[in-house]
Amino acid sequence: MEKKDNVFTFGNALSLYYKDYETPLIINTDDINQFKRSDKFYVLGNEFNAEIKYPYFMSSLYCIESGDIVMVYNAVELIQRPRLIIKALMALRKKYGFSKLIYLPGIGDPYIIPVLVYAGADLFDDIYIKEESINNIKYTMMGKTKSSDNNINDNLKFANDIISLLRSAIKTGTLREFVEKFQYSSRAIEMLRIIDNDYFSDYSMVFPVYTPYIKANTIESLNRPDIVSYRNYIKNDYSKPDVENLLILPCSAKKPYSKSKSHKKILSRIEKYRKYIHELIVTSPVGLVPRELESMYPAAFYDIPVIGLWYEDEKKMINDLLKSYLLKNRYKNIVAYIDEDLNFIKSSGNIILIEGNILSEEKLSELESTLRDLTINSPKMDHLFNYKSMLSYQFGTWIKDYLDDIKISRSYNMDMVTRNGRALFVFNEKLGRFTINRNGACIFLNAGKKIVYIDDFKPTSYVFNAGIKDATDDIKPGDEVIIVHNNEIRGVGTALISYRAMIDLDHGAGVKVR
Amino acid sequence: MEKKDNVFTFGNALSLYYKDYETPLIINTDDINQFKRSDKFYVLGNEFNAEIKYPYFMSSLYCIESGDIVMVYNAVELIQRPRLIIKALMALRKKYGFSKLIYLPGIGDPYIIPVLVYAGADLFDDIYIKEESINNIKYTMMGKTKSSDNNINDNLKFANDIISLLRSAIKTGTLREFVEKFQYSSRAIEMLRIIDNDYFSDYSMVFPVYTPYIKANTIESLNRPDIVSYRNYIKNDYSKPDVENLLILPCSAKKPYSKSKSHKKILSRIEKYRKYIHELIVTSPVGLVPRELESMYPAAFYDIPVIGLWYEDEKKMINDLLKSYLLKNRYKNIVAYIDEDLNFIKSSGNIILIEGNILSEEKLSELESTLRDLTINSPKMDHLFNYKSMLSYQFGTWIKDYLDDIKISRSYNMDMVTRNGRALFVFNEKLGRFTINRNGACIFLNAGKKIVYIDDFKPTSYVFNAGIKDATDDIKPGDEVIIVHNNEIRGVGTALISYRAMIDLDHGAGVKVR
Amino acid sequence: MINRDLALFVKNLMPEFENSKDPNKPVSIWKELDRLRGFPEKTVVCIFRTNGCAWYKFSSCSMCGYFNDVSSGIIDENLFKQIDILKSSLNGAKVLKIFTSGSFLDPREIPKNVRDYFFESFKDSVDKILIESRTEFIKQETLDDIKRHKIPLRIAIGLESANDYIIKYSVNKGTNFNKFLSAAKLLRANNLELRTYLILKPPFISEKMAISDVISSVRAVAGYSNDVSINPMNIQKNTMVEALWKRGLYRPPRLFSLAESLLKSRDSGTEVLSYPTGGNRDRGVHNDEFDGKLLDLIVRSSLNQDFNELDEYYNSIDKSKYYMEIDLEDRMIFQSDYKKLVSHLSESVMFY
Amino acid sequence: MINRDLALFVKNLMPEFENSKDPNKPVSIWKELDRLRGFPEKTVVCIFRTNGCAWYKFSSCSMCGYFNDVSSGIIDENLFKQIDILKSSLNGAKVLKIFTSGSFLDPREIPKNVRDYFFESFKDSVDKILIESRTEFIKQETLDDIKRHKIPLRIAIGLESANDYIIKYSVNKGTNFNKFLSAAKLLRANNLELRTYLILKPPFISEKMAISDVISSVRAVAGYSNDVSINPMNIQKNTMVEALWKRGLYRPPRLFSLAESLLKSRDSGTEVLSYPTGGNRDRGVHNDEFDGKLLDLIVRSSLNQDFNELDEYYNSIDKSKYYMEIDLEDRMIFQSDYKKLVSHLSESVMFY
Repeated sequence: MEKKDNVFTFGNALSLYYKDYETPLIINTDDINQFKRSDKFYVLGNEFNAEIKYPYFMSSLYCIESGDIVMVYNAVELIQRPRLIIKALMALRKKYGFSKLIYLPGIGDPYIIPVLVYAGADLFDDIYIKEESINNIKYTMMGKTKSSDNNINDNLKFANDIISLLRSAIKTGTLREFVEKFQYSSRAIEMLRIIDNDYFSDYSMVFPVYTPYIKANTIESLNRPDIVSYRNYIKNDYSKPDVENLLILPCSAKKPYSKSKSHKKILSRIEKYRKYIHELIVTSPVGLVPRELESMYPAAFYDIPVIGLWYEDEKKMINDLLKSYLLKNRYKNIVAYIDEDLNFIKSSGNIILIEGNILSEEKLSELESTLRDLTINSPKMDHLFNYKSMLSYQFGTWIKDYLDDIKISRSYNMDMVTRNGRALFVFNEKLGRFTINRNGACIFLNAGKKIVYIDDFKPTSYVFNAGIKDATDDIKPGDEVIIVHNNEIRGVGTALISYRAMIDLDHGAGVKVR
Repeated sequence: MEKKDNVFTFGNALSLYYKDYETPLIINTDDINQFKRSDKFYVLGNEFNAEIKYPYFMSSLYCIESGDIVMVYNAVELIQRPRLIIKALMALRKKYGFSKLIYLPGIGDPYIIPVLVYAGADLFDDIYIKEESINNIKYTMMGKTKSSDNNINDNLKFANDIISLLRSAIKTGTLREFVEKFQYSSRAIEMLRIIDNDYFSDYSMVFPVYTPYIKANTIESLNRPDIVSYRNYIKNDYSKPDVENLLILPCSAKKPYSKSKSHKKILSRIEKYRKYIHELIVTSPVGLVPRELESMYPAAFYDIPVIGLWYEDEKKMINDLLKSYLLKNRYKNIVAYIDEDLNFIKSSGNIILIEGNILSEEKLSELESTLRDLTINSPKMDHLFNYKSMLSYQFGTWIKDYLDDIKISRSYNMDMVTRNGRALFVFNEKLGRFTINRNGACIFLNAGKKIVYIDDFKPTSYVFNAGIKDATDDIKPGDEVIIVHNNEIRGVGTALISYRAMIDLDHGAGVKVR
Repeated sequence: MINRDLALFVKNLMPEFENSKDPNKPVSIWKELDRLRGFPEKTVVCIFRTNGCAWYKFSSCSMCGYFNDVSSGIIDENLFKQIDILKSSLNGAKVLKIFTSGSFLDPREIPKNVRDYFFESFKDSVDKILIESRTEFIKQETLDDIKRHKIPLRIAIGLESANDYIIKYSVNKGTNFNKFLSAAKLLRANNLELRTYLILKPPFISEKMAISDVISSVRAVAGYSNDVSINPMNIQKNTMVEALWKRGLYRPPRLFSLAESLLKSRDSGTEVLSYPTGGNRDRGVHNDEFDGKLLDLIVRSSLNQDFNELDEYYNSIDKSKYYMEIDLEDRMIFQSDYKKLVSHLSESVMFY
Repeated sequence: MINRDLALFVKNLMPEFENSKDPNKPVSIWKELDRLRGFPEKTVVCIFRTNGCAWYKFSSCSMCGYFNDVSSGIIDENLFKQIDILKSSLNGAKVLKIFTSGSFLDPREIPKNVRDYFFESFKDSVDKILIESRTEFIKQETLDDIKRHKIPLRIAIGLESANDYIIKYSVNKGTNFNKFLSAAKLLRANNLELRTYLILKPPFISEKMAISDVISSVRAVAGYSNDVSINPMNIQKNTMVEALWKRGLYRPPRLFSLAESLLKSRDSGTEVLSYPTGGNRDRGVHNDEFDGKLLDLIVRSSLNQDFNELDEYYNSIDKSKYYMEIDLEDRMIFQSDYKKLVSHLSESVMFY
């Protein structure tokens, strides 16, 4: 792909190279000013009328559009009440999708830009930065400071460095990380919390299905859309296997958990009982991880500072989730084998608690003998359960109806789901997800899921957005999709952007074809 | 003060200009290497033996000292377990105070340096940075990234920028803010949490008594030593006035609360009952603020992102504190006049709850009539209570025994505590603290509190550490102190550094004289 | 001529009147300097309490708060008494300025018999009177009627701006430049003097644009006006401008801008003056930093019609930051007290 | 000569022996190439299971894991059977290398009658034998005794380093360079050949220092040795080095360092060789990136005593990063697998 065809999204954020500029962008208003007339002005080539604009509090209006751009002209008013500006941004992205660039004039504070980009803003300008600079404010990695002179060039560089980091973050899928850790402004944090709390359902529709990593360093990590979506799945849609026993275990720093020293030690002790037992790992921020989902995203992709203390918010999240889980998924016996710091879970159900040093010989034999007793005459787990559960998680519970006669096989170090000797899905450990094999595509065509409809051509390495006619609204960036023309499967691949972006944009690639 | 005499502390962190170098510092190891011999090497002029050093896990040893420096030679081993390195740093600061510079070789990760400085490390080196640089790692404000070349100069600049920001942060009293918001490394966060949780009592001994501001953006802010100290005071030492009624109110963004629109509106409605009522503001992260402490630090100096939702940790902190408070401070009637988001406090005591829109006419009249009924025949508050309470908070409850016959007067817009027409204390609103007037100094001399003992000279603008013989161990940076020679009061002033630093250091200023 | 939404919004901000004030006393009477006869002299100013401006019935100007001084149910008897009080307060002054929170020539505010009583009361003791009126009340028959009294008159019209777009979308004056022109010509035809009021920095336009508007407005009216008074915005209670200002969406003009406007207008061919209300205060014309001397020089040069000292002082100040700031503000399509909003937002960021 | 703390630490890591292995069989027997007679040839190697090295009673060398191959309660009968098995495994080989996880010449490991049986068993079929011994068992009376059998012998001594400080504080060998020198001289006086083992990168010293130590050690022993074997560290079970390595506190030397050591020692006046154990694997000598060719060339040049091809290949590689890294590591007074610890720490930081 040449540079011109670069389009990346992360949630509502858009990074694109277009008409010789790249977004997000801080517009140099000298360029606007230069061609300004009394009645008109131009933003990146788009003509706007220079009319009097009334405030939102008088008119409940906030934007004008022209060409590629929709300008929130009174952004400086709206942002004084964070809920208003977020409401405007979410509404504009919902209305225009990715077909317009959203311009927020006059509020280009480099410490606040990241969350605004996350919320959907594409264009800023240098007015705010210049205003602060002529008042001798200097931007640094520790926040703002007062200096003895005008730091306009340094400050513009600082802001543009942030912008280019944001572009990278959108491309590399780490934008959420950046926004979460960029804790310089209380206003910015308020906005992030508002997005997470008030716009979860909208935002989770466009949030990537996987990101390179989750560094759950801040309390805001608990509310990441991908993690909340995961927990919602566990809470509302997950179904346990047909076994009677549940073993609750603590998490480990190493992922997947079963590769960790502690899990290895425990599992080797209880190896012979495992087929009668369902295992569930208790952790934060993802909450609960049924063993079979441990290699998937997000369970295998997060990292959290651990000092043996839990925050109350983590405890509540885990307890609430565990209670819902146990209410929906009934076991005859529940054993929790945990360190003492986790014993706050004991009230979540009728749990046999074995707490203490989980690596001590004493506790290990207590666990062993407990499980030995519980698993006598206990039913075994269906050997296909794990894969069915994983597929349901990734694609939705609807897929269970399409999984008759599947088999599991392993080749080239990869797990495959096959039918009649043909691979339907291949599990990619690096991504923590299945890829759809060409043979599996018909499942999706029949179910009407994860479909990108294209013009009449043969997709090769990429499907460009210009060739996309439509897409089902269950497609998020990173999703596996099938490529269809007139009810005919033309390929399989990975969505690079959300369904809305595929439909709205007319350049850049939408699907990486496999 | 000339540059040579600059000494600043913030908690365990030290910024000093000394022998032509300034700390914290990243040592250029080319300089060490250049003069290295097979048996000896020199660090900033201090000679060390180049002997074989065994790991901590074999020897339980970790440092060697020479001249000005104590070197944690196996820092790279210790930091793999954050508790170990923090233990070492806290132990070394406790043992050596500020008389030695602590050197952590080989772990100069610029994203981790801030918390290590906060923990007491003074010296780092460039080895780690060079090692990462030759592996093409590049440092940015968004974390590390892989680039196509060796970024050694950029990376050293990045690290040295962090160092100079740290120096500023120590000088300006904003180090805690910086460390708290620098959330790039989960290891760094673990270390901060360990310091807060395991070393509170040590660390709070050296933490400044006021800082320019508290931006409580992260959950770690809940555990700032100054805020925990404040809450401990409220929990353990605070005593209510002799009135029967308590009114609980929500906080406001504007500080002090009584200057906010919402408090102004409420207070003007209940003006005539206020003398029969004690007011208590519920908030986070400071927990509870009795009205009379609202202008003091930290109550008037914090700011927190607010979206109308409380974190569980905040709720628990507030409820626990309120319960303790009400157990110790008994009121006949407790009214809580709050927005609905605060109604989680209702279980903390026998509370008359008036909840809803606190600015609505309906609720205001409900409050008014409730208070009218409760305050009939109720005792009035002692008009000196507020000042006695403020003085107790700042200096300790011991001071109550020394406050007979005081009066309050106001002149030049400042509140003064006087006796026999002479000012003992003047309240400084900008700092949220009292200053000790010369006439008030004898109180401290008699009580043996907040005393800096100096050699025989007349202090003028600064008392330099070289002239300080001793200091009482209740002196933290920012504290009001009296300056004494041989039981004779020589002046009053503000401690610039902690008592330990005053005693240990033999250059730089220790007290700003008034 | 009217922007209905804007007009309605402004109207809604006007409070219900309370009749607590004494209808028999003028709102206030004071003395100040003016130069209605070509030289600075003591001038008595009186605001009569009337039933209010005709335009209030529909709306109000975006910056006008004079409706706060109005009572309902004022009858002729009350006005006679107010005139008597004014008469007894003259103390030998020879020049009068009369404000009515509306139009003196509006017969619904000042009925003809009151007007007659007024002129008769002062024709012997007073040499010059300034009265105010909206253009629609400047009719030949009214002029004929008042000329009968043979008192030298100057009639003040609040044009505010010669730009109809600004009058409609910013000031909400409910009139236009052509109407002003007709009225001005009629006055001239009747040998009556005209003072034209212009507003410096009406809402929703940038300060830079406001300066240029006021300068071009001076030029547009100079030929018809005996003098032009540039009135920098002063924020009055219950006005739309106050509502904006309270939300950080309006900043009164800087003293620099007023000085700039005066200095650039002084060669317009007529007298240009400014006696700012609330100068150097938050609600009035003020720089970011207090400048008593500049305000003083503005008033003095207006009175003396000698702008040299003002010019000299103004040029001696480093105004580079001022120019940059009004230029930055001008780049915004949406106007606000930008500096204040920037600092509100910026306060949320760590600062050391 | 001994650092008691270090010795005790190493001792504590040694496991309690379990007698589960068959005492009648050698630990293992295999064939490899060596050049004990001045040219590369097939050589049979045998490790006898014995009661173990005398030094194990007190401690062990920091890198030695041969105690894992030891049984307690081995009696002469067992050793006779092991010798018989070896004999039946020769398949015509003419050269033998015998390891005992200790000292062949230690009579508590290999009693005199076993030793006699051993030599008698092979004197007709074998032309050259290499045995190993600590210096303290190299005594004139023992040498007299073995010379009786008239088999050409090369005796291998693990000196490890000519630097007593390293021997004591790093290797924990329980001996010193002087004892080595006496033993070497005694061998020469008895016309017995000597192979000297040097360790490349014992623990606690930097790789750079290790290279320079091994090079200067080669020079120190060259005059007394028929050949010098540079043994790059190979991490064996239950050793102190393994304990370090598992914690990221030790990294085996890089292949570059071994090549560098060989190339810089080849002109020392004696044969210098290296047949690395575990080469190119985590526990053995390896570069950050796999380099099969370099390892192969090291072995081949050792066997052929022709280092030209190795030299050429080595010089063709860009080693600037290697030099920088070992230089950086050398700046640390405390040694570790620095790169690994850096990356552990660095992993905690956001990466994009």
